Amino acid sequence: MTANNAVNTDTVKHAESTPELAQPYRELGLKDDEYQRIREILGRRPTDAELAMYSVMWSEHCSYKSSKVHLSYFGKTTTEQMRSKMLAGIGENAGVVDIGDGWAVTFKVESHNHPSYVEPYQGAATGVGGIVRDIMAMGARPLAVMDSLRFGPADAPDTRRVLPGVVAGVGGYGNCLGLPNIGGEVVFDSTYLGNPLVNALCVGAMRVEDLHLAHASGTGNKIILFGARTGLDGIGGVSVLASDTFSGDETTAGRKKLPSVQVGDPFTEKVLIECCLELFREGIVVGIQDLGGAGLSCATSELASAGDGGMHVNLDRVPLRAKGMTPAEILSSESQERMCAVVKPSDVDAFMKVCAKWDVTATEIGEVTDTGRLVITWHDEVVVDVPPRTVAHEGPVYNRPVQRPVEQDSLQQPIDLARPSTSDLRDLVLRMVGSHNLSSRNWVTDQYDRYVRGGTVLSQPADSGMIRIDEESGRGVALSVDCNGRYCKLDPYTGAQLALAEAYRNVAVSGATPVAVTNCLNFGSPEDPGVMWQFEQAVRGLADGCVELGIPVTGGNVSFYNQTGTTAILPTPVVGVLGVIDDVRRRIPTGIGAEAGETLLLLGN
Amino acid sequence: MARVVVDVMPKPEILDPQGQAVAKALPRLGFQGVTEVRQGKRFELEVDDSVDDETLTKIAADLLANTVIEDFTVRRIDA
Amino acid sequence: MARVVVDVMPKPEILDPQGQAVAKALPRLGFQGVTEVRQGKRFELEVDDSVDDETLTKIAADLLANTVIEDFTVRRIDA
Amino acid sequence: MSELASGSSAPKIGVITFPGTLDDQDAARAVKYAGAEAVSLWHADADLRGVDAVIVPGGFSYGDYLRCGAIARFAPVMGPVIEAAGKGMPILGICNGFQILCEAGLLPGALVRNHELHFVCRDQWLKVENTSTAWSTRYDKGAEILIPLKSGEGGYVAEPNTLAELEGEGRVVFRYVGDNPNGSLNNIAGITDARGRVVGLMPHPEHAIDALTGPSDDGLGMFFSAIDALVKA
Ligand SMILES: Nc1ncnc2c1ncn2[C@@H]1O[C@H](COP(=O)(O)OP(=O)(O)O)[C@@H](O)[C@H]1O
Repeated sequence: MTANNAVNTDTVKHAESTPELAQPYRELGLKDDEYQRIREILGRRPTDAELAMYSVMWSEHCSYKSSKVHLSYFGKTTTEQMRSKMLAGIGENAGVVDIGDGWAVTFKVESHNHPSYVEPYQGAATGVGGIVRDIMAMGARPLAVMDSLRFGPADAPDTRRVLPGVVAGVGGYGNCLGLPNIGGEVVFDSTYLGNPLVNALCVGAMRVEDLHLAHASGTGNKIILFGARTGLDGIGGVSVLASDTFSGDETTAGRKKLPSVQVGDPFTEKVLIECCLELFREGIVVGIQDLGGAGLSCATSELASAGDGGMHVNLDRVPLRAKGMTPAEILSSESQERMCAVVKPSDVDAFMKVCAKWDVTATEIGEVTDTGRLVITWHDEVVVDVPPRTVAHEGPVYNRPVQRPVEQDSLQQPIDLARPSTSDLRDLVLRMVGSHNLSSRNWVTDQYDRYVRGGTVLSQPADSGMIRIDEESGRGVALSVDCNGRYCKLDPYTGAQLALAEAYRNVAVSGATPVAVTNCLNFGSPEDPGVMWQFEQAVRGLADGCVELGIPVTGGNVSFYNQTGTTAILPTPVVGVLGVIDDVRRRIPTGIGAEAGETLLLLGN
Repeated sequence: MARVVVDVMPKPEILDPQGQAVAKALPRLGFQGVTEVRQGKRFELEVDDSVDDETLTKIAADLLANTVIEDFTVRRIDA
Repeated sequence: MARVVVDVMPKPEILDPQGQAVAKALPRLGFQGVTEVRQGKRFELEVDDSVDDETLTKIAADLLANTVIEDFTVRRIDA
Repeated sequence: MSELASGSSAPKIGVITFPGTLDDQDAARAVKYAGAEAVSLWHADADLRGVDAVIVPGGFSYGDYLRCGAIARFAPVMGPVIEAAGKGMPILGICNGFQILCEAGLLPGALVRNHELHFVCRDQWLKVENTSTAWSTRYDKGAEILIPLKSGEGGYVAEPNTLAELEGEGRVVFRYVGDNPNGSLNNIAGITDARGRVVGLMPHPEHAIDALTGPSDDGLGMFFSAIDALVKA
């Protein structure tokens, strides 16, 4: 078996000697010119493993190739003043802000929309798992989660499949990790019927001096992969490599039908959190990177790219869960609950000891080199030899056509709305009370543990979630996530600002001072100029709104291709605002009329 | 009346955290020699004779198993 | 190497909320004629030939089943 | 000064951490709020570190895979816990801890999946039925207390004989008031062993020690009760 694999493996040497070999790059989602660029970068055709790496890292999801030119507007509009409390911003695993008293807080929202449609429970669960690992990678202890959800009409049969699964998955994973769920949203609209949105937020905290940015520096430092074993999870696309290259080999060809469903294991992740925190506490890691969407491809190229040298990885060392995996498959596997660490040689023993204490599998898979190249070997043959920046940071960038949709004008047509009469009002109120979008969220929130960790001071039904960070002083943070997609459809610029304003208000009314913003921009296809217009408008609206309010966007996530056929979802830029409160005992709970004689004031006009 | 057993198991390539947890626990409890454990579900149904095999398969595929991640088998048992 | 199947079912007198939920859901989905459903667990083990039946029974009784509320059966399957 | 097994002035109450335990810090906080010293106990050490009482806290030990508590009950630390229970040491199992104590045979019966088949997190009223256990003397008989409940497998079941015995001997300590949240037989929320020293319950008293972070401070009574029992002993 092993020998067989070695013979079949597409090595760099083999690639050099077979320049004309046709490669299934289109099936992997690469365009002709993108493939040509890879050939230019390498000065030869890529190997299967390299092709797998580039294709996944240059995908929209990982490279932000359609959104980059627009997202840069956030950076351009963020002033020094706004930046003053920001310890890490866009580009890191998650944004970090200084909240005072030596505390740093990190938070981020991420989407897991498509997987949650395919397999609602596991899709939502692994969505929570992924965002929590992002927070861990910063050196922080994850403290709470939130979830912002969009479904089709509540009474549609497919919603009955998707919604219970998603809610059970968010709860199943978060509850088992021991992270209180402190808020979120549930919205129903027919545009989400074939494309629900599952956006998960995680917030964590650390001492300012414990902030860790992931990078592979220091020649000779070791690369250690730890956590779960690597299996055939989520690598549906890459299996075309196996079948095309080795047509006739039944075992590999059969993999084409693999479901790309990852199953989450929250227990392994919980243990991984405790293990990582102990590693950070002991000071025995240079940097840690989580393995997210693009698995080892992403972790190795990003670590190397952010470092100062190169990296050598021996793929044979990676602990596998499935038999006969190819290098391309190992590199692209999306198996969950894995992390990659850079460790000084003198700390490796101590590192392994901590992992053993927590019963976490840890394997040295490579080291930092001074070659400036990411070199990956398999059975002593080189299967990847690339400049890491070209994989991780220098992917294609598109200036997609942007065009205001013609129907936008008709959406804006003022319609003469008759003033409702008193009897109409009664009907209207009844209709509103009965609508799914305004109904109680208890069916959802009752499935989430809001008490664990003992630091939750506000959660449902409050306008924002609030947790205590410092038990001595009572210092804490408040968070709210909001978006109204219908407003954004009418006017994406103002709609994004309304989302920001709503989250800002929700945080402010709880008694906290808003300090930072994160976002998850859910849109249709970037290849549709109308969608790109919505996107551009929403980004500008959000950024300009942030300038107005004086708080920075510290990070976020873009999810494109949310559409059914050619119908895009409502533009849904979910905005999360983080606020700080000196003492959570001074929080302001939601609700009026707790005491007789209270005065009700309406602010604003 | 017939008794029907439906076995539902995680697909071979799909992660099975439960089975894995059991496999890891066994050596700690002093049981050696179990190299793999997979955990699934077993359903025992009592059905009228009017229910045909096709219906049983549909029940298993639609309700008892999640065919995205699980395989199932249906068999009738002599009562 | 042998393959062993351990079936674990809730004891007849013990409440089985999962089985009951399935039984209730079936008529709603248009499936008639299923009069009872019980849900249990199925374990598939790969064991070295050195592992004897007594050990297997102990594994089932001590770990895989909670004999306060569950019954189990152990059987070897030809590989 | 009282004679504590630990020999110290404030009672020492151990809190066990298994892989996957979640509410250990919260249980330790509650112990401190009540005025005792919290000592953390590690699952892999068969050592109770001289404590006077033990709390088996909530969470998802070993992911609750297989069955809740099924794997944890074999942990090395459980040996001395079972031994100490035999000698009358006060032991409290909360949620997953309750499940572990049942799996370990320190308490009868078992906990099964909630009747509605999903996790339930809510503020739950409980009626205190037995005020003579090591963990409930601070309550008035019949008092109603508000404690968070958060579990997916909280339905208490036992064979009819066991159930009759529990009821006959007054060993149901807490009962759910109002809607039964999980299908528990006889609305049972918590029970005790024959000597009234080992108590297990599904709701979380450690999340009800302060109106800032919980629905009430009704849970503190359990920790005060244990301290009373230890100081009197
Ligand atoms: N998916 C969810 N996850 C967690 N909490 C949620 C979710 N959806 C709603 N909530 C919480 O339930 C409460 C009520 O939600 P909602 O009806 O949307 O409130 P509002 O209309 O005031 O924004 C809020 O505290 C909110 O944070």
